Amino acid sequence: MSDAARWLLPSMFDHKAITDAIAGPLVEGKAGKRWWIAVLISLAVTGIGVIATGISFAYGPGMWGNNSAVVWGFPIANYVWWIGIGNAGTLISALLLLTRQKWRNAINRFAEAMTILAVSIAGLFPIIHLGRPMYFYWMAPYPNTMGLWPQWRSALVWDFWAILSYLLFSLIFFYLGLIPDLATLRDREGPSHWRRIWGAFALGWQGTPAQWRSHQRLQRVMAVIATPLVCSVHSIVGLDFAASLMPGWTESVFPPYFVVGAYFSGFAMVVLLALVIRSALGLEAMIRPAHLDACAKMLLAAGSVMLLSYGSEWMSALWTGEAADLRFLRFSFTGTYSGLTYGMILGNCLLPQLFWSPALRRSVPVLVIVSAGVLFGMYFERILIICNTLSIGYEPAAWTLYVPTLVDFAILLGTGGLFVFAFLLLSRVIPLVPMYEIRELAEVAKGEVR
Amino acid sequence: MTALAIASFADEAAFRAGVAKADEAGRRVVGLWSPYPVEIGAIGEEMAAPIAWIAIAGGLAAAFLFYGFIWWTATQSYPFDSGGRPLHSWQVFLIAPIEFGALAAGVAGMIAFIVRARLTRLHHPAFDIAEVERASSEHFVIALACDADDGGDVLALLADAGAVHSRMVTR
Amino acid sequence: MPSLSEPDFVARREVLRLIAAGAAASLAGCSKPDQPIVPAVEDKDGDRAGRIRRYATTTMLAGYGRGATALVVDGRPIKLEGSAMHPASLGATDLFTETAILDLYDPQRLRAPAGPAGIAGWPMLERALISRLAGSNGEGTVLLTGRVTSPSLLARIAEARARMPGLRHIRSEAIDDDAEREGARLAFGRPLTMRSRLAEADVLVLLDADPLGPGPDQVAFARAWADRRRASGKPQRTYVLEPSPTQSGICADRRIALHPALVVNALLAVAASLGTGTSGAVDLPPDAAAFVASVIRDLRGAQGRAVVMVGRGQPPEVHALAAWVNQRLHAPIDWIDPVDPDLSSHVESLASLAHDMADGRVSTLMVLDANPVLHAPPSWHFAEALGRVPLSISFSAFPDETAMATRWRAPLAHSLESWGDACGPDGTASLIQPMVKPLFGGRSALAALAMLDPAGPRPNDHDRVRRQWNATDDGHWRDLLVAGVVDGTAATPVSPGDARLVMPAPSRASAAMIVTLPPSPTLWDGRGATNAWAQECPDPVTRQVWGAALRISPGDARRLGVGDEDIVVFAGLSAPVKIVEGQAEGVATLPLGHARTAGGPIATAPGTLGPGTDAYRLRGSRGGWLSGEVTLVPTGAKAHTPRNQKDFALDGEAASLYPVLAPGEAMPKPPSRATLLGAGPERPPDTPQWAMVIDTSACIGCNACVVACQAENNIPAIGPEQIGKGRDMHWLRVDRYEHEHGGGYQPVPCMQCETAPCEPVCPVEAPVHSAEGLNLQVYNRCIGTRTCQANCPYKVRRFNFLDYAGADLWGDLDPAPVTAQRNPEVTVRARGVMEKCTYCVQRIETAKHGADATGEALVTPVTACQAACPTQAIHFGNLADPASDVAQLRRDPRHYALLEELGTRPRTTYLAKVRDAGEGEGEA
Amino acid sequence: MARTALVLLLLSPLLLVLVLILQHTGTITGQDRFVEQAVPFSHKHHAGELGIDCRFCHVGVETGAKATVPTTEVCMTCHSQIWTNAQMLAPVRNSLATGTPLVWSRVNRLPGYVYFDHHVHVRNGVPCAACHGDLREMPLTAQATPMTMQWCLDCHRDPAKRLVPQDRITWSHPYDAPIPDDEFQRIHAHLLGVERSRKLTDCSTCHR
Repeated sequence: MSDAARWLLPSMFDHKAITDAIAGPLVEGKAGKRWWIAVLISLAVTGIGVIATGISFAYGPGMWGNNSAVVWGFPIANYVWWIGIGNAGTLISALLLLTRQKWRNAINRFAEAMTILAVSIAGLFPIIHLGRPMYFYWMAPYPNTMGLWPQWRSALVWDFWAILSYLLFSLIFFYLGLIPDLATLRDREGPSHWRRIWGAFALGWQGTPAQWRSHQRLQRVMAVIATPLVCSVHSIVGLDFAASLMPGWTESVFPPYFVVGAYFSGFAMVVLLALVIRSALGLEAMIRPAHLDACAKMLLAAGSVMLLSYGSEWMSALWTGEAADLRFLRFSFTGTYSGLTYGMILGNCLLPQLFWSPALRRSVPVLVIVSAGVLFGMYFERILIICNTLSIGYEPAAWTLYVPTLVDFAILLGTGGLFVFAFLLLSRVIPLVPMYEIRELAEVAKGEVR
Repeated sequence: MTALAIASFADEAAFRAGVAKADEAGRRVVGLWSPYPVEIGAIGEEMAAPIAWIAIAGGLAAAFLFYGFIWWTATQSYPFDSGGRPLHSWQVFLIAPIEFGALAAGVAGMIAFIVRARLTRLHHPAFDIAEVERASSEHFVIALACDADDGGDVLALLADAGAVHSRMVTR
Repeated sequence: MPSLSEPDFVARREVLRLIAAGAAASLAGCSKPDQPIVPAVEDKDGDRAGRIRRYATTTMLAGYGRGATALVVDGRPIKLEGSAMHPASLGATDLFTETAILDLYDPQRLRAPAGPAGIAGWPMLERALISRLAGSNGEGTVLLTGRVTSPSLLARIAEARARMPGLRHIRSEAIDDDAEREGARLAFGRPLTMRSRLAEADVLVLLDADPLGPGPDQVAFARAWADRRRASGKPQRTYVLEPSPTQSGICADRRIALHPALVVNALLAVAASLGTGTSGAVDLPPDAAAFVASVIRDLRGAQGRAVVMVGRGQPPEVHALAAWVNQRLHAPIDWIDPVDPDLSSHVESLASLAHDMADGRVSTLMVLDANPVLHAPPSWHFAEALGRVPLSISFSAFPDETAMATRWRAPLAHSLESWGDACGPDGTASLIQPMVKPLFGGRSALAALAMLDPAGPRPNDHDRVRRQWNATDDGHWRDLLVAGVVDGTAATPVSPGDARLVMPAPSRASAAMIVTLPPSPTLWDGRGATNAWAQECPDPVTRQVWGAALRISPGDARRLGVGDEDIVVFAGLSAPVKIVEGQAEGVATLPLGHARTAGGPIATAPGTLGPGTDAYRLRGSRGGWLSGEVTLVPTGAKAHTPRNQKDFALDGEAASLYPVLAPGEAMPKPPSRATLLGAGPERPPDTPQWAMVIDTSACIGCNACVVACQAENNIPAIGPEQIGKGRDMHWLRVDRYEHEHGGGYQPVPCMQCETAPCEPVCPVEAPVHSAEGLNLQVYNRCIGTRTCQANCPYKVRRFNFLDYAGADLWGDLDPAPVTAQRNPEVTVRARGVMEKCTYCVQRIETAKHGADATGEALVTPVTACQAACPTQAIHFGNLADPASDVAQLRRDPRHYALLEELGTRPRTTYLAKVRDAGEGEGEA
Repeated sequence: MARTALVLLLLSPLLLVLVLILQHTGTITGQDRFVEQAVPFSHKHHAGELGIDCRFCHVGVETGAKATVPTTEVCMTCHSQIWTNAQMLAPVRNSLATGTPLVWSRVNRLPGYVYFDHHVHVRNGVPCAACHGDLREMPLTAQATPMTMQWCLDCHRDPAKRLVPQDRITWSHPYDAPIPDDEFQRIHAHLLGVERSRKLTDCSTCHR
C-alpha cells in the first residue's frame, strides 16, 4: 500500500485545491436545494419517530409488540444495531492509524462522525425502552436520599459506563482531529458567521511544529486506548446476553462475535456514506474507487468471520446436545422466524462473497446492494438474538411469539431519519474529509509521482 | 530595532530547506507554521513527551479510584444479597472501571495536550501576521528574527531556499 | 365483634369514600401523596384500624352454600377464603368463591330498579306490585328461582304461599341434576342424592363424569380424592371414559376418549361382569373394550373400595344401572335425601312455565337470581313467552339477558351485603352474614320476596334469619355467627334398599357429529361471564381465556381441513375451532356460559367471541347436555382466541420438566455438578427460610390458587386484547403438560431462586434477596428494564406494559369501585413496573410484626394460593425448621426442582406426579 | 460574551450538584415543615404542660400499624367538660354534632409503597421521639425528621443507640437521663435476639 497516488487524483496534489474543495463550500457556499430537500425529508422521518416515542411515553411500553416472554423487542435490537454501526469509525481512525494505512485519510472523519451519531442514537434506546424512563438516572451513582447505589453486577450498568465512556472518548478523539481543520476554516476569508465559532473551537491553533508534534502524539496515544476500548464496548453489549443462562444467549463466543458483527455493519454504513458523500460533495478526487475496494475487502473478511461465528454457534449446540440448545437451533431454521434466519445468512455471509471479484468491489450498484444487505442482515441478527431465545425459552408453557407494532417500526425509522438529519447538519458545519491529512497524503503522492 | 523576516513556501521540501539554511546562517527562528504535521528535528519533543504518561496516569488513577468506589458502595455502604453472589464480586466489578479509565485517559490526555501545546490563546500575536493565516490552508511559513539593517540578507537567504513570497515586518 | 343487631359495621357512604381515596392512593412510584387524615367521629374500630379481620359467611354456587371467611379491612371486604368447618369448603375455595369478591365491587352491577319508563325508585316498583297483587290469592303469580336450599328463604316462600295459595314457585337451575335424581328414583323408587366417599375409593371409574371439575362439590371431591392418593398403602387408580378431556380426565391414571353414546355400553359391560345375567358383548371400539376389561379386572379386586360415577349428561337409566353396579361393589357411597326439597324436574317445570307464559296464564312473574332467557332451550322461545307476562320483574346483580327481557329489573344484593342462610350439597347449613350495607342499593332475596308478599309481616332480614335458627339467646346467636356453620345439620345417610336392576338399551354412536355441552370451568353456567377475573382465568383444558372455542379431535380436524382458530358454522352457530388431543372422534365440545349477549361490558367484551358461539343455543327442547346432530362447515375465516399457553406437548428431554412416576418410584438423583457459586453473603443465624413445595400429583388444575393470588395481591385483569398480545399478569400460572408418560398440571409461581439469575442483572437493584430467602421485587425502585424477566428461565415475572391498575375494562363505567377490593397491605403497581409472586410477603411481614410486638413465636403464615388449594397441593413454611412441612417434603423421594440443572437453587420445588398406569399399560 | 457562555457551560454541572445537595435538605424532605390545621392543636400544651400520655389519644400505636388520629369523641372526653365554649374548639363540637369527621392535614408523609408499622417499633423500644421529635415542645406540629430512606436506614442499620427501656417509650427526652446499665444490658440482649432472626435492612422490611 505504499502507492499513495492510488488514493488521490493529481488534481488534488495542490494544497490550495484541497482546501478549496473541502473548506470552500462550508465558508462561501450556500446550502443547495438538494440539501434542503434531504433535510426536510429526514426531519419528517425523525418527526415520525418522535411522535411514536411520544406515544410510547404517554401510554407505556404496551404500545410495542413486547409481551410477557419476549420482554425485549425492537428497542433493544435497535440499540445493539446502532451501537454496532458506531464501531467502524473508531476502528478506521484508530486501528488504521496505528497500522499507517493511507486509505484511512479520506474516510476517517465522516466515519468518526458516523460513530458519534450512531452511538448517541444507540444511547437513547436504553432510556426509551424503560418502563419508567423518567427514572433512567437511577443507573448513575449519585448520593441520593435512599442510600442506594447502582448494581455493579448488572450488564446494563456495564453498558451505561461503556457507552458513556465510548461516546465521550470518541467525541474527544473526533475533536482532536478536527482542531487543525477548524483553524483552516477560521483563517479562510469568507462571508460565514460560523468563522467566529470555528475560531473559538480551534482553540488558537497555529500549526507550529511543536503543536503538531503534541497533536500527533496524543492522537497516537488515544488510538492505542481506543482500539481495546472499542472492542470492549461491543463485548459488553454481547455480555448483556452472554452473561445470562438462557439458551442461545449463554455462549462464550458472543463477545468476539459481537465485535466482528459491529465492525461489519459499521463498514457497510461507511461504504454507503462514502458513496453518498463523494458524489454529493464532489469529492471523487479524494474518495477513490481504491477506497471502496479496501472497504469491500473488509466486508468480505468480516462476512466470512460471521459465517464462522454462526457455524461455531450451531456446532456447539449440536456438539453439546443440550435439549434447550437443540430446540433453539431447530426453531432458528424451521420456526416462525426462520425467514429472518435465512435473510440474515444471505445478507451477512453470502452477499459479501461477491467481493471476491475485484470488478464487483468497485461497482457502485453492487456495493450499495451488499452494504444494504449487510445492514438488513445485521438487523435480522439482532432481532433474532432477542426473539429466538425469549420466544422459546426453557418453559414450553411460556412460549410466546413476538410481533412488532407500527410504533416499533416508527421508532426505528425515526432514528434512521435522525441519523441522516444530524449528518446533513454536520456536513454544513464541519469538513467531512480531514484537510490536513489529505495535504500530507498529497505531499507523499506528489513525491511518488515525481 | 528588531524586525521579522517572513517567508512563505509552497511545499514541504522548500520549507525544510529554508529552516536548514536559517540554521546554517545562525538565524534565530521565531516561528514555523505548516498546514500539516511536519517534524523538524526535535522541535516540540520536550512539550509532547509527557502527554502519553499523563494520559496513562490519569486513566489508571481514575480506574483505581472508581474500583475503590464500587467496592465501597457494594460492600460497605449498602451491602445487598444479590442472587447469592459474593458481596465483593471483583470479576464483574472490574468492567466499569476499565471503561471509565479509558475515558479518563482520553480526558487527561486532552487536557495535557491543551496545556502543553499552549492552546486556548485565541489572540496570539502570531495571528497578526497575514501569512500565518494562510499557513493553515496552503503555505509553509518561516519567521526569522533580524535587524532592520540585515533584513536584505535574510530575505535573500529565504528566497534562495525557495520561498514563494517573503517580506520584512518591523515592529 | 361489633353490634350484630343491624349491619352497621361501616356506613355505605364511608365505603364509597374509601373507594374514592383508594383510587388515588398507593400507586408505586408516585411522589408522596398529600392526602388528609380523616378520623372517625365515634370509635367503631378502636385500635383495629387498618387491620384485616375475619368473619364467617357463605358463598353460593348453583343454590348450594359453601362456608367462607371474609377478610375485612376498615369495613371493606377484600377477599374470601374457605371455612374449615364447612364440609363443602374444608378451609379451601374454588374459582367461584375467589371471584365472588370482585362481583361485590363490580361497576356493572345494577344500581336502581328500572321499569318500562326507565330508571325508577323502589317505591314505584313496590306500588306496581301492590296494585297487581293487593287482595289477590296469587293466582297467575309465579316466582321463578334457581335452586333454593336456604331454610329462611324456603320458609318465607311457604309463608307467602300460605297467604296466596295461587302463587307458584318454580325452581329451575341452569345446570340441573334431573338425570341423577331420576336415576335414583328408577333404582330405589324414590329420589336420593348419591354422595361418594372418594377418600375410601381405591378404584374410581368415571363414566363421562368430572368430580374434579367445576361444581358445588368440587372442593369436597377433590380433597377426598387427593387424600386417598396421598395415603400410604395400595395406590389409588382413577379410570376415566369421556368424550372430551376434563380436569378429572387429565388427572386420571388411565383415560380413554369415548363417544358419549357409547358410555352406556361400557357400563353395561361392567354390569354384566357383576352378574346382570346378560352377555357383556356390547358395541365398543377395540381400544375401549380392552380399557373396559381392565376396569372390570380392577373392580373385581376392589370390592367395597371402588366407586363408579356417571356424569350428568347421561340419561337416568344409566344412573340407575350405576347405582346397581355400585351396590354390587359395596361402593363407599352415602345416599341422602335431596337437599333441594323441590323434587320436580328442573327442565320440565321451566318448560311448563314457558308454556303457561305463552298461553297468557301468567300475569305476574318474579325472577329471583336466575337467567332462564339465557339457558332455556331456544325452541321454547322463552323470551317471547316472557314478553306476554303483563308484570315481570327480574332481581339480579347484573343486567343479564333475563333482566333485559323482563319489564322491570331490580338490583339484587350480593351475598356479602345481605343476611341469609344456605345448605351445602351434603345438607350442612351455614349463615350468610353481611359485611357491608348494599353498595349499589340492592335488596336481598328475602327483601325481594317481601315485595311479592306485601301483606306478610315484615321483620327485617336479620331478625328473620335469627328466628329461623331459634337463636333467642344473644350468646347463642353470636356463637352461630362466629362459626358460620350450624352444627349437626348435615343430612344423615339413609338406607336406600336394594337397587332395582335397570337395563338401559345399548347404544351406538351416530355417524354425524354431535356437540357436548359441559358447564364452563371458569364461568359455570354463564354467571361468571360478568366477572373479569373469571373471564381471564385460563380454561383448565385449552388454557383459553375470555371465551371458549369449539373443541374437536385431531382426526375430525384433518377430515374437515381446519386448524386452530378456523371458524366453522354449524346449526346456526359459528365458532372457532380448537383441536384437542384426547377428544373423541365425531364429538365436538362447546362449554356453556360464554358468548353472552347481555350482562355488561365484561360479558360482551370486544375481543371475546360473539354471541354466535353461545352453547345454550344447541340445547334440544328436552334440555340435556347434548346437541342434536350437526354438520361442521369450515368458512375459511379465522377468529382470535387468546390463550395463556399454546404448547402442551413435551417431547424428548423436555419431558423432564414434568416428571411422571409410577407408584413407589423415586425421582432419579440429580447428578452432582461442579459449581463456582459461593455461599453468598451471610445471614442472621435464626432467620426463617421460606420455601414452598407443590405436589403436582394433587393438583387438579382448578385455578383457585390463580384467582386467590389475584385477589390477595391486587393483580388487575387486563382484557382479551392484551392477553392476545402475549401479555398476562397472573403471578401464578398453572401449566398443563402432556408427554408419553402422562400429563397433568404444574402450578408455577416465582421459584424464589437462592442464586436468582434475575437479581444481579438489574441495574438499580429492584430485585434483591432477603435474609429469609425471598426474592424480593421492590416496585418503587423498578425502572422497567425488564432484564430480570429476560434472564428468568421460568418466565414468572410480569410487566405492567400499560396502566393495568387503572384498567378501563369496564367500558364507560367508572372502575373506581373495583379499587375498594384492593388489599391495603400490597402496593398497587404503576405502569412500567415489573412484578411477581412474593410468597405473600405481606402475610409474612404481618406475622413477623405480630411476633415481634408480642414476643411470641412466629406463626408460619399461609399464602393465598396455599389457603385456596382444595387438595392442599401447596405447602409453605420454614425450611430452616427440620420439623416443618416443607423441610419434610423436601426429603420425599418424589421431590424435584424445576430446571435444577441450571443451578438456580429454587425455593419453590415440586413433588412429581404419580400415575398408576397399571400392568396392562399399552393395552388401551 | 462567548467567554461568558463557555464559562456558564462549564459551570452547568454545578446545577446538578445543587440539586443533589438540595434533596438532602428540608426544602425537599419537608423536615421542620409546619402544616396549617383546622384546629390549632398544641402538642406542647396537651403532652408537655398537661402531661397527657401519647397513647391516650393515639390508641392504635401499641397494637397496630397505624397510630391512629383520635376520634372526635376522644377530644370531647375532656372538652365536654373544659373549654366548652372556646371559639377555637368550634370545629370539634361541630364535628360531634353533625357526625362529620374532623379533617386534619398530614404532617408526616410516607409514600404509599412504604409500609410502616407503629406497634412493632413501639413495642421494641423505639421511642416516639426517635421519629417525631420533642412534641412536648411543639406548639404546632412539625415534621421533626427528614423521613427519607437514608434516615430510616441509619436506625435500621444500628438500632442500639436509639432504643430506650419500655417504660420510657413515650418520654419526649429519651436521651436525657442516662439509661441504667442493667436496663441497657436488657435492651441489648433483646436487640441481639431481634438481630439473630431479622435482617432489618431487607427491602421487605418496608416495601412489598
